[in-house]
Amino acid sequence: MVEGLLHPLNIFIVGLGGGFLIPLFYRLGKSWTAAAFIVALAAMTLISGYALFVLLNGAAPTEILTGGAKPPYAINLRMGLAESFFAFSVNLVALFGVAYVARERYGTMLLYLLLVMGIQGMVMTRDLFNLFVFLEIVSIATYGLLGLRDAHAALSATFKFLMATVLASTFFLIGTLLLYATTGILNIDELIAKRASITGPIGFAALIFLLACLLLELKPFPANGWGLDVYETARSDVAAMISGGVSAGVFFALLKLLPLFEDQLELIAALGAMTFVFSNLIGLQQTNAQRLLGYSSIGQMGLLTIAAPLLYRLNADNAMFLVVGGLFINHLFAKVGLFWLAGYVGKERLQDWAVLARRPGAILTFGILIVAISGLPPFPGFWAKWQLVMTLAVGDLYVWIAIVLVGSLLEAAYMFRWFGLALNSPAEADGVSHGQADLFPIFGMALLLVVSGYVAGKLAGLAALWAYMPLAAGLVLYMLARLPSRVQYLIVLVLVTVGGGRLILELSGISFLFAMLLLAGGLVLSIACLARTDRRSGFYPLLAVMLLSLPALPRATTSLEFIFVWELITLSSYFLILQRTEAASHALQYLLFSLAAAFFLLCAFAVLHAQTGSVSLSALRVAGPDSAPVFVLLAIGLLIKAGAIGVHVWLPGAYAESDDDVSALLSAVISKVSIFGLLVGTYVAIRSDVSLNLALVVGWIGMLTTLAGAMLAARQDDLKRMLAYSSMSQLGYIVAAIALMSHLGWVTALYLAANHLLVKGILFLVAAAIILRTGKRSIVELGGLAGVMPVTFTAAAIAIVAMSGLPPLAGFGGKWLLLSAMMEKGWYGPALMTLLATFVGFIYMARFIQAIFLGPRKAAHDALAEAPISLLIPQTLLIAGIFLMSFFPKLLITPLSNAIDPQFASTLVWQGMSLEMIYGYWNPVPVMALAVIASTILFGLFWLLQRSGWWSAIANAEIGGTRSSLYKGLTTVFTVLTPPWAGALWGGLTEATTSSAERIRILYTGNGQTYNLYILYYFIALYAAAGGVRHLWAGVD
Amino acid sequence: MIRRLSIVIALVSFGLVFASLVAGYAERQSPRPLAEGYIRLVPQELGAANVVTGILLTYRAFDTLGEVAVLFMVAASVGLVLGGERPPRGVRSEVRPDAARPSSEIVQTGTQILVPLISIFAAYIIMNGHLTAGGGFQGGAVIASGVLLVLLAYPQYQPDLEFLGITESVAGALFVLAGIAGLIVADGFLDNRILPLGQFGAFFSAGAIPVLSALLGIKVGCELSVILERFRP
Amino acid sequence: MISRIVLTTGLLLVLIGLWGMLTHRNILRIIIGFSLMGTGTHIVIVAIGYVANGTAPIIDRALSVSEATSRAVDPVPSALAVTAIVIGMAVTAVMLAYAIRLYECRKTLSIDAFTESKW
Amino acid sequence: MTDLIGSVLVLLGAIFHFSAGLGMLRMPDVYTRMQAGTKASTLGNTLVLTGLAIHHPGWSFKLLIIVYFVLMTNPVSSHALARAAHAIRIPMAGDTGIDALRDAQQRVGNGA
Repeated sequence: MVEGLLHPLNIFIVGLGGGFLIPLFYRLGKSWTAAAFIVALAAMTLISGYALFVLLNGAAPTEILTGGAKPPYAINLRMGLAESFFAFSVNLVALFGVAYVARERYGTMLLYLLLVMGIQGMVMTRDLFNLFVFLEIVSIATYGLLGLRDAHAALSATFKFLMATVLASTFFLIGTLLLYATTGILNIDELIAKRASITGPIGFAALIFLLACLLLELKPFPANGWGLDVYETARSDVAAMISGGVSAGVFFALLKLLPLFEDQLELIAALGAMTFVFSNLIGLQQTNAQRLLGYSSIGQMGLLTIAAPLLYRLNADNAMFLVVGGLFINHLFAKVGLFWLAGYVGKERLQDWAVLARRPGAILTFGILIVAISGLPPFPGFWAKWQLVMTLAVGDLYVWIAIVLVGSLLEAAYMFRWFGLALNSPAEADGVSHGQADLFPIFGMALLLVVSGYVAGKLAGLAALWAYMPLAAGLVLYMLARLPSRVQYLIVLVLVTVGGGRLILELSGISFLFAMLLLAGGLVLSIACLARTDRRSGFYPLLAVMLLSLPALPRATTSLEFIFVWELITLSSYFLILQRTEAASHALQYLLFSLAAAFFLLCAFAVLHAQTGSVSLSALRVAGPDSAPVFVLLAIGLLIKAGAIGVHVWLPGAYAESDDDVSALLSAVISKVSIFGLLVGTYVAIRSDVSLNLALVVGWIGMLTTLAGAMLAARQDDLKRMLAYSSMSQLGYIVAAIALMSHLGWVTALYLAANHLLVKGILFLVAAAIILRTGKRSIVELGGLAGVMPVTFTAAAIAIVAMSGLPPLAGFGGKWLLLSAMMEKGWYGPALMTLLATFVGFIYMARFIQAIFLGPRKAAHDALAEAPISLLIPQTLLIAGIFLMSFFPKLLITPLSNAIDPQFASTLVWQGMSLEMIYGYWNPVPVMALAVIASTILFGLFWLLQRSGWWSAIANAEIGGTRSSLYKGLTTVFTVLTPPWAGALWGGLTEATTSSAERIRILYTGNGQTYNLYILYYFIALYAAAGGVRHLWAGVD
Repeated sequence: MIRRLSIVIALVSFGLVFASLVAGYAERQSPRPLAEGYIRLVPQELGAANVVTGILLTYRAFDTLGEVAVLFMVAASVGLVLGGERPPRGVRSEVRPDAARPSSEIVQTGTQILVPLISIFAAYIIMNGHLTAGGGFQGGAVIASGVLLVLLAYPQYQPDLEFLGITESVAGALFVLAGIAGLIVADGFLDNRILPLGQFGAFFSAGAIPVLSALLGIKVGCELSVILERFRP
Repeated sequence: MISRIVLTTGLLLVLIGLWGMLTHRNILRIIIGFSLMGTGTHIVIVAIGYVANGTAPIIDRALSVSEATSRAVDPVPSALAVTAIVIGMAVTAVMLAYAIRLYECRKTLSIDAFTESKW
Repeated sequence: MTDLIGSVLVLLGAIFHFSAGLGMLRMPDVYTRMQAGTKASTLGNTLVLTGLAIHHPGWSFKLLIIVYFVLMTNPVSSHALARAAHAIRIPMAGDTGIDALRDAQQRVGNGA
């Protein structure tokens, strides 16, 4: 009985019967109509859901026969796994969409119901002509629903849409007929079975006509202006159904017919690629929300059109479900949610979306949808793209990988730009146009994305729950967002300590050390956020996610886990930067470079996967000598993330413009993530000579970065920018140290990394304190703060000494190690650069201390208080760390050395030079004692001078004297030496991208006839590209 | 000019493709196997003399149901599009008085003569669909032409939209019900053998096909009439 | 031969419809172009169904059951034609409805007046 | 013999149809084209159908009905069309002398 009631055929009985009866229910009353409508939709959802459930449990696909006869005489339909999946997800979305439709006139409900049924018909039918009928049902329902918007532009757009789709469906009809003329078959299964008999000019033309229609219905570039116009002007829920539902039906039809097009698979993928890249490119230039979503929709369909034929050609049946299914539901849920959100907000221009800024719930949902649509974790699109890239790599289809990733990057660019705009300037908040109730379906979509993301993750192979720990912590914090911020921070602390502790306990070696470093550093620096007492909506959940994903990165054992956590770190830090709305453009830059970096890593892992057949990170250690491409890709990605010279343009903005406590975290802790990546990734270089040579290149890049960073820092007047460039400079040392590819180099790298974490943490907190107390960021406006903020000054001084590489503090040890390691490898050039950079470093560091803390104090700053305790505590802890490292270097060096030992002992790069030997030259304790005595004396002198009032005279003399002109001269040199080529390059690239987008946009003239002409040419191009010209000549003969 | 030229080039290209089709087409000397099967099966299994109707109302009845849905949706769509924010009907005749211009005597008289004829013809077409050329769609269209004539001859005439709507809905629902009956009584959804096949070639034969034809005819007639009515200014 | 002539006619009609649809600026004429294209397609359907020396696939005095399989034309395209015609009519009706609305908005039927959304 | 008569009638009908087509192309305005189309094609249809009836006497009754139908519909529809054209003031050819319908309407208008 249950079986009978839930038979898939009943979808159509319910749909059609319900549709026909709705006018009758209308006579009974409006609420009856709505009730019947909802019951019918719910029934369809239930039936398809049950089918999916049964099929997932291993049942055979259900054949639906009609007319009391078997195919090919009668029309048959099929409910298989893929069908039920598509049907169920579309139904689910439609059911949520009821919220917007059930209040309309009954005609709307009727069309909506039949539309949903028609989509499922397209999905399930196995008869070509029946497919045409369902296509028309869907089209006509769409035409009717589009009439809901009365605006003039909407009517015009609908007419263009009509013209185009009628032409396309005529193609389908002609194709079907010609296919019947050649084969005498309409049943799809039989057609596929007899694929070989579809030959000759008629058979060929038939296939091309069919293909052209299906592609055109997916709105391919450039024959898609009509689709965009409708996306732009239609009522948002209707646009949502077109984007999610109708496209789903058409795409499934294409998927179903793919075996027929086996000679055109590459062509289909190429057309999809064109659509994917170009629509995302033009999307960059959009200012209208719905049109932007239109471009994105079309792009997503393009992506699906790339994926499906390529995977089909590769016979990757296992990957097919995850990739196509994942990309599809990701697009469906996210895009439908975004369209609904557009309806809820009711603002056309992207700038006006700032009205959302004060609605945390809506913003969270918006964020989830944006992240999902960009194909980032933890949503299905991410897993699907990962699987897609891996599968394509196995098939050696690297160009396609590049296309997919470039398009994804473009899409992320405009999506996140939009998100930034929504957070921006909530000055005039004249409210959204709809009530809160309209938000619930959108929440539903976000929830579905989360659930489906988890399932897809399992399918992709990420079964480990620990990877979700950061997100779970974020969720807990989000639910507790009403608590006072200090309580929230306490919870963060507890969660991160407990969770991070659990993550760390399972680690050993370098991973353990790094996880420890990242976790401890993150925790200590996060204390600084207590200095802020205002309400920071979303801050603590994000903080929890970030702090927990830091130690999770070393925990990753597969490339999938690695990328997953990597993206979590990227996203959480992006959103943290975005906490300061003024930083939106810098945050976007940060995100895009980080994503590009992640894509390079993804490519590297894909190549590795293709070479070794493994997704385990340990494959990096055993990769063979031909792994040079892996190394190059990894190096590029990680250097981007580390802010190496040339790709450093994101760094100053992100570090300097974010909130002060976030800056500290970014610069001190998150930057180490790329260092860890380099340590993990450079294993592959060990086994091939090419890669070792490439490592030298990386080393040079590192040193150039150091030098350039130092020079740029010396030129800055902005406190935080100076520190940001200083970070860049310091990271350069570390990169160079890793690139040494020797035991000593790596010990140095880790040592430097730890040192930099401590030092830069202190300095950014010092900057935070100064900005907090003075409100100034330019060091020119500061001065003499040592008197009013002595503790801060002391901390800054210690940090500067430790960073500059002066004895006695840890920096000196680091430099010593680095120079030794370079000499050991014979890298004399880089060693020279190290010295030079150290000298330049002295200049900006001296300037930092001198200009801020020494010199005359501005009158306004006389009454300043010391930094708040919440900033001083982390500084003190970090100073303790510095002293620990300085006095007992072996405490750190020994475990470092031991952790690294096994890697190099087997690789023969280790040349037997004992660390003790090198390190033995320098015994820190006496040097330290001397230094302490000296500095005590100096400090005493300084104190006496200040007391006696002579100080200001000396300081004034200093400012006006030689030091200043020396500085000026040097900065002139630095300016010459660091021409803004990188900025010009990236600016030029951006400019070129946007201007080409602007130029391509001219295709869309807005004229319906022109669009139809494009469609004709699209067909002609398809025909010619598929090799139809030979048939033409055959015809002439 | 460029535009013209590009249109010409596009059409010439299409012409070439079409020419290749014509050149490649060979006239069938005998029906295709599928067609042959239908020609054998329809009289034998369904008891319908008109093979096309047999196909339409049983083997491909799912398509037919889809078409009915299409027409039904067109009525609703046109209603949505034209019924939007425009002034209600009563008001409009004042705004545009010429819309209600009476038709001439010739048209009215012609209508009086023709409408009965058209109706009878429609009924004939519908009810003989299983025997000769004809069927529900064709008959429904003829009914609608009669309605169109009435609308032309008597511009003031208001068809009872509510009645048409209800009839249409009921006919559609009955069609689906007949399909379900096929599922229960006969071999599957939309199987026409829920009624006895009767004597081949007789008026009451071919199972439920005449009934389905009638339902279709009524439904299509109503739908087209509603669409026509919606198009009236 | 016959089917080739019919096929040519149908395809020509499709071309004429396309020409009309692309060159005329008046929306009503464009719709007529679409209708012509549709009609051309229906004629193509008929052409494809034709079997040499065939007659209508209706079993009556003129066509006995036994000779039907050899003398009748293909009934499938005829069945498809019915559906295609109904769908074509449906689409035309919707197009006309939109044409009326467009005319009400702008008091013109020129397609050049309806290019609001672009880029 | 009957075959011959029938064929001649069909041919005659075809000639009238041809002239109808010619008239549609050559006539100067809507009204004259309309009348050419209607008159010639009505007669042409009738002739063709009569010719067919002579060919196939068994079809006579059905053909008669069709003739009746053509005679009823063709003139009525073209009348309605022409009136509609007149009502929306589609201009007549330049050398048209008399517009009886307008005159009649004016008379009615003046009288009232």
